[in-house]
Amino acid sequence: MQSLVSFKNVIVVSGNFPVLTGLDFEAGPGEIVLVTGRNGAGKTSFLRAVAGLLRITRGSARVLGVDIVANPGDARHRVGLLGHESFLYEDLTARENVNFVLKATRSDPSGADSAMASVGLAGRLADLRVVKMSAGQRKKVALAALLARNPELWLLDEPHASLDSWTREVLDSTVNAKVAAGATVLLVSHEAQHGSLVPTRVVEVGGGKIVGDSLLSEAIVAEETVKPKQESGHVA
Amino acid sequence: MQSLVSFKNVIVVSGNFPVLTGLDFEAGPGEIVLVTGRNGAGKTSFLRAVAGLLRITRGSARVLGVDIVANPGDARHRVGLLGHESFLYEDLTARENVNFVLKATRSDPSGADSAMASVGLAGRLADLRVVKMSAGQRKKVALAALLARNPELWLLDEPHASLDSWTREVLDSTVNAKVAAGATVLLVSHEAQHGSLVPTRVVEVGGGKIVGDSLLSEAIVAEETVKPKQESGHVA
Amino acid sequence: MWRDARLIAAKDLKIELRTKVTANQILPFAFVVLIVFAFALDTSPGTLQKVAPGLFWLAVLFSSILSVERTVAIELDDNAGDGLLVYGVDHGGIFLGKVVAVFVQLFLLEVLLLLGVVVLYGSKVGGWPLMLASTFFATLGLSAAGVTYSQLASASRAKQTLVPLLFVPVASPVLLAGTKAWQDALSGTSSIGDPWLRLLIVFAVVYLALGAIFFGSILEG
Amino acid sequence: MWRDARLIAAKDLKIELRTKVTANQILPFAFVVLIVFAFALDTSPGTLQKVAPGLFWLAVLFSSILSVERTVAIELDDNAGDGLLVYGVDHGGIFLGKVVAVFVQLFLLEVLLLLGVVVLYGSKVGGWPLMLASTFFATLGLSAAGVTYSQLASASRAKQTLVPLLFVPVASPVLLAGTKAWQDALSGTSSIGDPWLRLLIVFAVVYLALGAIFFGSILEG
Amino acid sequence: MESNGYRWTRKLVGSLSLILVAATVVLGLWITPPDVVQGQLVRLIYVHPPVAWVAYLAYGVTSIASVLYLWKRTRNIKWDLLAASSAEVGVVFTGLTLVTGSIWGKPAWGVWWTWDARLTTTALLFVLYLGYLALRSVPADSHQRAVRSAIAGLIAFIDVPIVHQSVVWWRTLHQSATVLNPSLSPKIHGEMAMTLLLGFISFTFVYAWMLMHRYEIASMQQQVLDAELEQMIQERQREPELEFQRVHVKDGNDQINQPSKV
Ligand code: HEM
Ligand SMILES: Nc1ncnc2c1ncn2[C@@H]1O[C@H](COP(=O)(O)OP(=O)(O)OP(=O)(O)O)[C@@H](O)[C@H]1O
Ligand SMILES: Nc1ncnc2c1ncn2[C@@H]1O[C@H](COP(=O)(O)OP(=O)(O)OP(=O)(O)O)[C@@H](O)[C@H]1O
Ligand SMILES: [Mg+2]
Ligand SMILES: [Mg+2]
Repeated sequence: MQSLVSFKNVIVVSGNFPVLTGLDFEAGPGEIVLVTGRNGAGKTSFLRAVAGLLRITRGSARVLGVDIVANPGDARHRVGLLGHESFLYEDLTARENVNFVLKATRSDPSGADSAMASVGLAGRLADLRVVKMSAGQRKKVALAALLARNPELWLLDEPHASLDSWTREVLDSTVNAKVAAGATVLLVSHEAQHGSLVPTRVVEVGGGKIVGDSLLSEAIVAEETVKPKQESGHVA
Repeated sequence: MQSLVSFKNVIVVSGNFPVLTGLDFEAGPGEIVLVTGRNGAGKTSFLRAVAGLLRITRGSARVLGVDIVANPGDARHRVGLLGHESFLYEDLTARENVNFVLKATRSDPSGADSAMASVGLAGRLADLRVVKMSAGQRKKVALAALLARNPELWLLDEPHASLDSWTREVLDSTVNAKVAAGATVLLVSHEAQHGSLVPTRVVEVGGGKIVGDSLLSEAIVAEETVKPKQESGHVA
Repeated sequence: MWRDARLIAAKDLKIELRTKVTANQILPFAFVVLIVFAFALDTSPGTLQKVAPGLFWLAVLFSSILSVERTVAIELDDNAGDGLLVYGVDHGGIFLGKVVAVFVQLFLLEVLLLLGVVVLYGSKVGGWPLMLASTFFATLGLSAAGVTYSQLASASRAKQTLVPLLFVPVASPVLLAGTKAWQDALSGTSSIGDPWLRLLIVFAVVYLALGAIFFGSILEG
Repeated sequence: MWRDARLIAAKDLKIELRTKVTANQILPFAFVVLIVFAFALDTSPGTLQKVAPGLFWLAVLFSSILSVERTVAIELDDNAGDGLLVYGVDHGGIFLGKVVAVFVQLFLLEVLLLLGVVVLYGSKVGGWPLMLASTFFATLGLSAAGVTYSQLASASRAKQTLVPLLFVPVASPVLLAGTKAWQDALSGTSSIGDPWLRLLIVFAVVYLALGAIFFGSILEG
Repeated sequence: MESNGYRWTRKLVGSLSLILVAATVVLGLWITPPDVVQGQLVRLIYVHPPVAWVAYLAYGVTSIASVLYLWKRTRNIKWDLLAASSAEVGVVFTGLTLVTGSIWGKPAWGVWWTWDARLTTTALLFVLYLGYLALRSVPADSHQRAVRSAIAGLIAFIDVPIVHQSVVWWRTLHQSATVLNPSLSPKIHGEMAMTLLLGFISFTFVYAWMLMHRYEIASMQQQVLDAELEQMIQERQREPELEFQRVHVKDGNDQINQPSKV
């Protein structure tokens, strides 16, 4: 199987702290990899490293066939990242933001409208400046830009957070369709369920490296067993 | 029943846009009210209005017995808000932030350590500056401050987002304990399940007012029926 | 109120100790301003010495802009200012605390800057009582007016540019009076009863009072 | 690269048109600086006229600080700058686009400021070709250096204070050369071959080149 | 809409100010004699002090209106509009003061401008209220804008007494109080004094007319905004139905799309 993401013993030091500490990871086309792990485990750092936004200190890393240790910039435009930040210009409208992204990535500009409409950004909202939007609406703008760009590798860092159930459905089904067409998805999520977005594999990050890698069915069992006891008596 | 939150025909205009458009709402002690609604419906605005952070343009509003239209500041210190922003000083450590909040609210300073420990902020993390923390860790700091403050009214705006499953459990069980002791909770969430935090009531916000109010069992049924079909063909 | 003021001042100063913005950045900036002025106005050797007090206060004015912007920026990150409201911190306390924090930083900066003026421009220093008193009240006035105005501008999405616009005209009397008071001090002609010093005291008192009265409305508005 | 530069410049200018930061705030600030200088340096009637070119360029320098801070701030909100990297926008294009946007805004500002100098300080204007040429290249140099340095400072948590510190010393040659070139233009003694103009051209070219070369590394670093 | 009475008053004030200004011009240019020292230039005295005085008046009105807005019991958005309108007119008159002063200064002192205390403080006054208008021009909540600009306007007013007293406090080049002096006894006499008085009155009328005009526009804009707000409230209240219809139509399936309980 051709490998789209291939990290070997990757160490990433960011602000003098080792956020990734020897991470090994492989993913091929058509996979939906659920990335789980405790807060601060290094999931976001992992995704940012794949996107080429964190410099790799040691180890070897290839993304979409590009050696991103040597050329961190060469794969970026084929990768889509939807993260804690959404890379929007607050003083531009939803439509202007999406159009800007499409122009910047040299994508087909005609997809903007349908992408925006599909996430419910029509009418008033399409021409509202981002600064005035609610948390979920901002996320929708970022999502619309991502859908219209149509990258090969999707890095979704808690994509469902602050989206309403209707938009979650849209996101899930669209991503499913993309995956069917050959795209690969790395999905970070803390939620127990992910709607119709069914992961093919689950990896668990801990202390900056992969500590568990399993097919979905196994993972569920494993998760059940590590769930801690409640600690309610502690703070009351 | 004594009413802790009582909004009557409340209109809130923020930035010349009517974010709330005649909202009626009542909640008594010991309730866990789940607030649902589409993105941009006005949930966050509702919570911020209850917290006294948005000026009420028209209508009458009482929170914890205080008329917040006339005196928006008088109930604030008894209300806890965990929202999209977490009100932290990025250059202070977790411990310093929590201590600051306790001093500012004139709360018992001894609760800081146990609150931080209960959400897993011990050791290295307790003395790490917030700016270096991951999304979930920041939220934990805000959560610890809230737990230590122990307000009477809890306004939780998507509290679970970016928390790992272990911390979710801690949050849920602690809030349950507080509710048992008489606290009231307004919980905004888009997730289908909320762990062990079981709402006693569900209200739906739409277009800046309450459009649905029901006990949990009814609500589930209603929610099932409005779930839209997938729109996968749309963007591909 | 005093308790809250202490809390806020302590927090702001702790953040300064940690980030060292004033020490590592505003102070060097003030020096750079001194040098640049020397550049732009270097006509004849005597000129610089003559206008040294004016240039000192100009440098202080520009530094104080940065300083008050910084104090407001601290509260805007992650909306911490909203937090202060939710916690029920006294409005006057927030104002006073911020003024104290800015004052302490500016005063230390001025002491070092004075050394710079002496070294760079070869000015002589004298008339200590008047000099000290005028510096004290000028700084207090600048801090009070600066905190008030930067809070006024803080709601705007472009606060960085609005603060200088609003604050500089208001602060210019301090610039003028500070300069004149220093000139008097240096020429040794005047004592503590200097009229410019009186103007500085009036300015400081007026802006402390205005800030204490209005700061709450600005925060809530 | 040119395509990306156009895209970035168009975006930044659109944001300016919408928020009007330069028009409503930086420009008035520049005027305020002019007035304040007059305050601090008002010794005898002739002085101001003599130092008018210097003060003009000082006011431009301070305005350009605000202007380049603003252009970087646009990319820092919501980490939009990271977005540019992810989209694979050409680094040189980002640099050029930002320089063009800053240049356009500064140049318009200078035209209006010149009017202010004429009215407030009673300066006479003349030597148009030299004046225009020197202004053009000085502004270009300031924009190029400013964009580079503010990007350098942008990683810091206290960028607002770091930019002036880094940028002002670098820009002081422009201040000096701009002042001298204007003085030459006003005194009518010099033509387009003015040595100060040559310095300005060199400065602009050097900083454009340096920016084009290093901007990528700064973004990636 | 403002009442008819208001509009008639405005028109009356407008016509009166026209007549008064015309009378001032006639008196100032032809009837009064030229000055012994200043010659024809003295005629500027019928314009320059009155416009300065009207600027004070305008800022005074701004301040009073600002206080009325800040005081909770009298709070009304109309005070904010009045304050803003008056400040705008005030800025115009301050500008006129600067311009007429400069025109006068060129022949009288040999320079357009000098950094005399009166002139400097006047320039500051101009900038302070420009700042006030800049603060108003940033998009914000109308209440928030009203509060903040009211505070800025009040603080800026401190400069007005300073401008007035500047000739007393500092040794200045500028004329010291001739008309509005502490003893309130004008130092000029006869028809000149009469003309000057007329100048004051006529420019005050001009101010009143401009203010009424500006305020009417502002209040019309406010009414439009209010109406828009009402409409926006209603539109927003309908949002859930529209949302439902959108889903409903797209799915083309009546069975599973019941609105949640309303
Ligand atoms: C740009 C230059 C000038 C400015 C900004 C200016 C400003 C003012 C102001 C603000 C006032 C109102 C003072 C008050 O009553 O509080 C005033 C009054 C007056 N100005 Fe000027 N002025 C300028 C130039 C001149 C010149 C050149 C002359 C004549 C040589 C002049 C003669 C007067 C006189 C006679 C009054 C009336 C004084 C009184 O009755 O109090 N001004 N000016
Ligand atoms: N100045 C403004 N102009 C236009 N619309 C505005 C303005 N300010 C807020 N809005 C709108 O008001 C609504 C704010 O809603 P709010 O943030 O309360 O939504 P929410 O229910 O919390 O949404 P989410 O689930 O996305 O967090 C949004 O629809 C937003 O577009
Ligand atoms: N400069 C630094 N100094 C110390 N620790 C740091 C520094 N920078 C990052 N870290 C740590 O590195 C980790 C970063 O993890 P990352 O943001 O990738 O976590 P995550 O798995 O995405 O967590 P979350 O689920 O909370 O989003 C955190 O534990 C954080 O505390
Ligand atoms: Mg993360
Ligand atoms: Mg929300």
